[in-house]
Amino acid sequence: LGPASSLPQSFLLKGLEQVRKIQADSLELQERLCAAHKLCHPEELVLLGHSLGIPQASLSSCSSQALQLTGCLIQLHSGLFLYQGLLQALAGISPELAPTLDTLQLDVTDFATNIWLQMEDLGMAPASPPTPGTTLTFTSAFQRRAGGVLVAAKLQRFLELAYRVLRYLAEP
Amino acid sequence: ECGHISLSAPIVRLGDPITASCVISQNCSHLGPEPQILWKLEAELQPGGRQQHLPNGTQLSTITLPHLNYSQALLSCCLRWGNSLQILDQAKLQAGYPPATPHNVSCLMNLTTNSLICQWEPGPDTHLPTNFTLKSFKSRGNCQTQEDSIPDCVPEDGQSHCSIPRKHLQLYQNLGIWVEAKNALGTSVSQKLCLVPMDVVKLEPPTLWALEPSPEVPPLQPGCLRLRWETWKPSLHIEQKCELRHQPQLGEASWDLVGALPSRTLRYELCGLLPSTAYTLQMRCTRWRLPGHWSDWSPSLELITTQR
Amino acid sequence: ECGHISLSAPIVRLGDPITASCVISQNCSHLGPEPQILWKLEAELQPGGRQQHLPNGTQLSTITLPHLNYSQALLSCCLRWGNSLQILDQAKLQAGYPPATPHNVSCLMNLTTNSLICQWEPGPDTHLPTNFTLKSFKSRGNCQTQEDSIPDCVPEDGQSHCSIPRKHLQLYQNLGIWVEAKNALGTSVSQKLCLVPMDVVKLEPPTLWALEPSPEVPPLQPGCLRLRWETWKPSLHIEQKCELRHQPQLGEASWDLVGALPSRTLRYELCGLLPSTAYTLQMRCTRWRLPGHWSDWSPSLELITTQR
Repeated sequence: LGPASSLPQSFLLKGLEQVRKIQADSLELQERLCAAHKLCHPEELVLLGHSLGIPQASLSSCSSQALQLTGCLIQLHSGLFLYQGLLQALAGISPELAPTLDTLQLDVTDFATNIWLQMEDLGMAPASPPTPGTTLTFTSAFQRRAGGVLVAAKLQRFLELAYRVLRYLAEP
Repeated sequence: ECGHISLSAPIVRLGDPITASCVISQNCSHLGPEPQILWKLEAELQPGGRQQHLPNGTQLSTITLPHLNYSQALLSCCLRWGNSLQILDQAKLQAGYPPATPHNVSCLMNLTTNSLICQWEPGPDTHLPTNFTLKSFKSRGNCQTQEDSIPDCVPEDGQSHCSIPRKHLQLYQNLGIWVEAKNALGTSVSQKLCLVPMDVVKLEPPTLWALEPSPEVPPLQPGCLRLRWETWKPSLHIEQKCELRHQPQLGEASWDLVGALPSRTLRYELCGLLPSTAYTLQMRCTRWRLPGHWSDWSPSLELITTQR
Repeated sequence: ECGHISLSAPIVRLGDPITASCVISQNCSHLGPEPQILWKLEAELQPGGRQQHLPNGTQLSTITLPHLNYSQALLSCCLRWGNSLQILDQAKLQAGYPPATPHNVSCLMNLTTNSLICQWEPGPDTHLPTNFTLKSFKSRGNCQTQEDSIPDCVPEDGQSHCSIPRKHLQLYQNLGIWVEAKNALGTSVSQKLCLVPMDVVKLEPPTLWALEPSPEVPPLQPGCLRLRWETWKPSLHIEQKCELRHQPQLGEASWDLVGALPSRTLRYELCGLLPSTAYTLQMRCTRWRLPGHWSDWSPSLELITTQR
């Protein structure tokens, strides 16, 4: 059983394309946060991140040593669903950043939907879609911007793993 | 109210008949026992008005214009008063055609404006105010079933194109789309398209650059050229394949084509050409392994091949 | 909340001192007994923070920057954590000047846009968002008493002019008008103008035409010219007087002036000029017997005088 014989090639190619787009979107968000607010290094905000309670989505079922396809797709979807919620909480970050944030959110939502529909088509989808977890609350504009830097950084790490597994699955 | 016109229909098909009646109240026709009601279409008197005296003392005249050939005309109900013609009421007559079926509907996903732009042929002029609406819905299968509806896209006045913004789109799912035309005389609906926005992306051409000779790079063989290119920035995330065409600037030689090139390269050598000859190069790209349209050919890059 | 900065004032005068304090809550400073709070202005560490341990376990640091010379700067409250500096809160510092008094306020009544357009000199940059508002009121006397107020006229961003639409104006009554500038550090008010809109009408120049020779008109004497003119159409209802100036096209002769001409004439003869010489003519007009501004000089009309 090839790693992804059940996954259509077009789904994997589209997924790779969408990951590249989302990476470009979140890179732009990071660049704009750095330019406008001098918040350029997530490592400077780790302590604040702890207090804000920004979660990191897991892709443990997607590791190449122990790839579990259904579990991996479910984790991919719920991770994207988590980041979709975190990005929503950043709304109102600042007028200049709003368009970048909107595009990022739309692209993440599109990708999550595609994965869910593909799981449904293959009969792999969980009985019910995930429910929104704890929502982040920010008490100041600074916290919302720092949250933006941290969420974008965590999303980039999540996407790197996602890209690796999709490319592995797309190998002929 | 002195006089009042009522019409069989405010708008009719061009050339169809139209009937109008005009009631003249008593307080306006106190002139003589039988005031004569006359009809004018624009400035011309219209014969054939049938007048009758109603029990309640009002006068009624009815006229049928056999063929209304004006797309717009003013019909006046008048009364002869001394040697003048008094206008008591006016009605605007309109005639035209029901909308033809909008055709040649086509859409392109524009990555700069981040919107799906669809255009269509509206068909012949109906002479009537006609509203076009671009309707669409999200669908999973091949647009047989409607998942979510999308708000109607109303084009700017008189335009035959409309843009659906990114926030209403799912770029990788099927979209059922069609155009509806409506005016006072009817409605018509175009053929339905079923498309995936990302499969109809409008790619801008790549950019070609000459390569500056540099020490690390070995000198070129005779009849060779060196260049590099990069695809259009907003499409960097899209896997593409490209084609390069080249022809000597002088003479009538046709284009030569080099196919299946990667979408980005820092250094490409093209050999087998006439030495020390000026060449014109152009490139185009298309989304590859996934469906897409070819971009236009890029602006030309002029390079001269190395000498013998 | 991990850390929170509070400022003595969010906006100060450029060069003035500013004091900031930062409170670090316990859930963030669970690191060691005495976490060290550090301040950064933009990217530079700032010495002089005074830190104290509050009874409720929180840490408080206070710093005074003696002279804030940035119009905008980011002040960060940080904590040393391992070998990194953690940012816990940021505050935007702003410094600038209260608005200078707007001066050179002047207004013109524009008969094309039918609005009173006023402009002013805003004065030096305050480095702070400063809002200008054109305020006015209708008055009977010489603007000592306010009859009716007129809605504030808010110029477009960064513009130093504003248009009061016709519907707010009484063209023949006094109008008290001034400009107010306001920013976070204060408000300033320009001198008050008292004007009657119609007395400050901006007239466009009249139009000059050569006269085609025609049989009914007797031939011209030598050294004469014939022309006609008409004032600017939107000002036809305004009684005006006009001035004509003329000079030979060649040579250095200065302009000659013919004053007190009517605002319209079908035929005017200008004589006493050099025969068969090309002359340049221009005209301007002003509202007359009632106050008004001269229009600019009209475009030139070139005519050649009759021969000897």
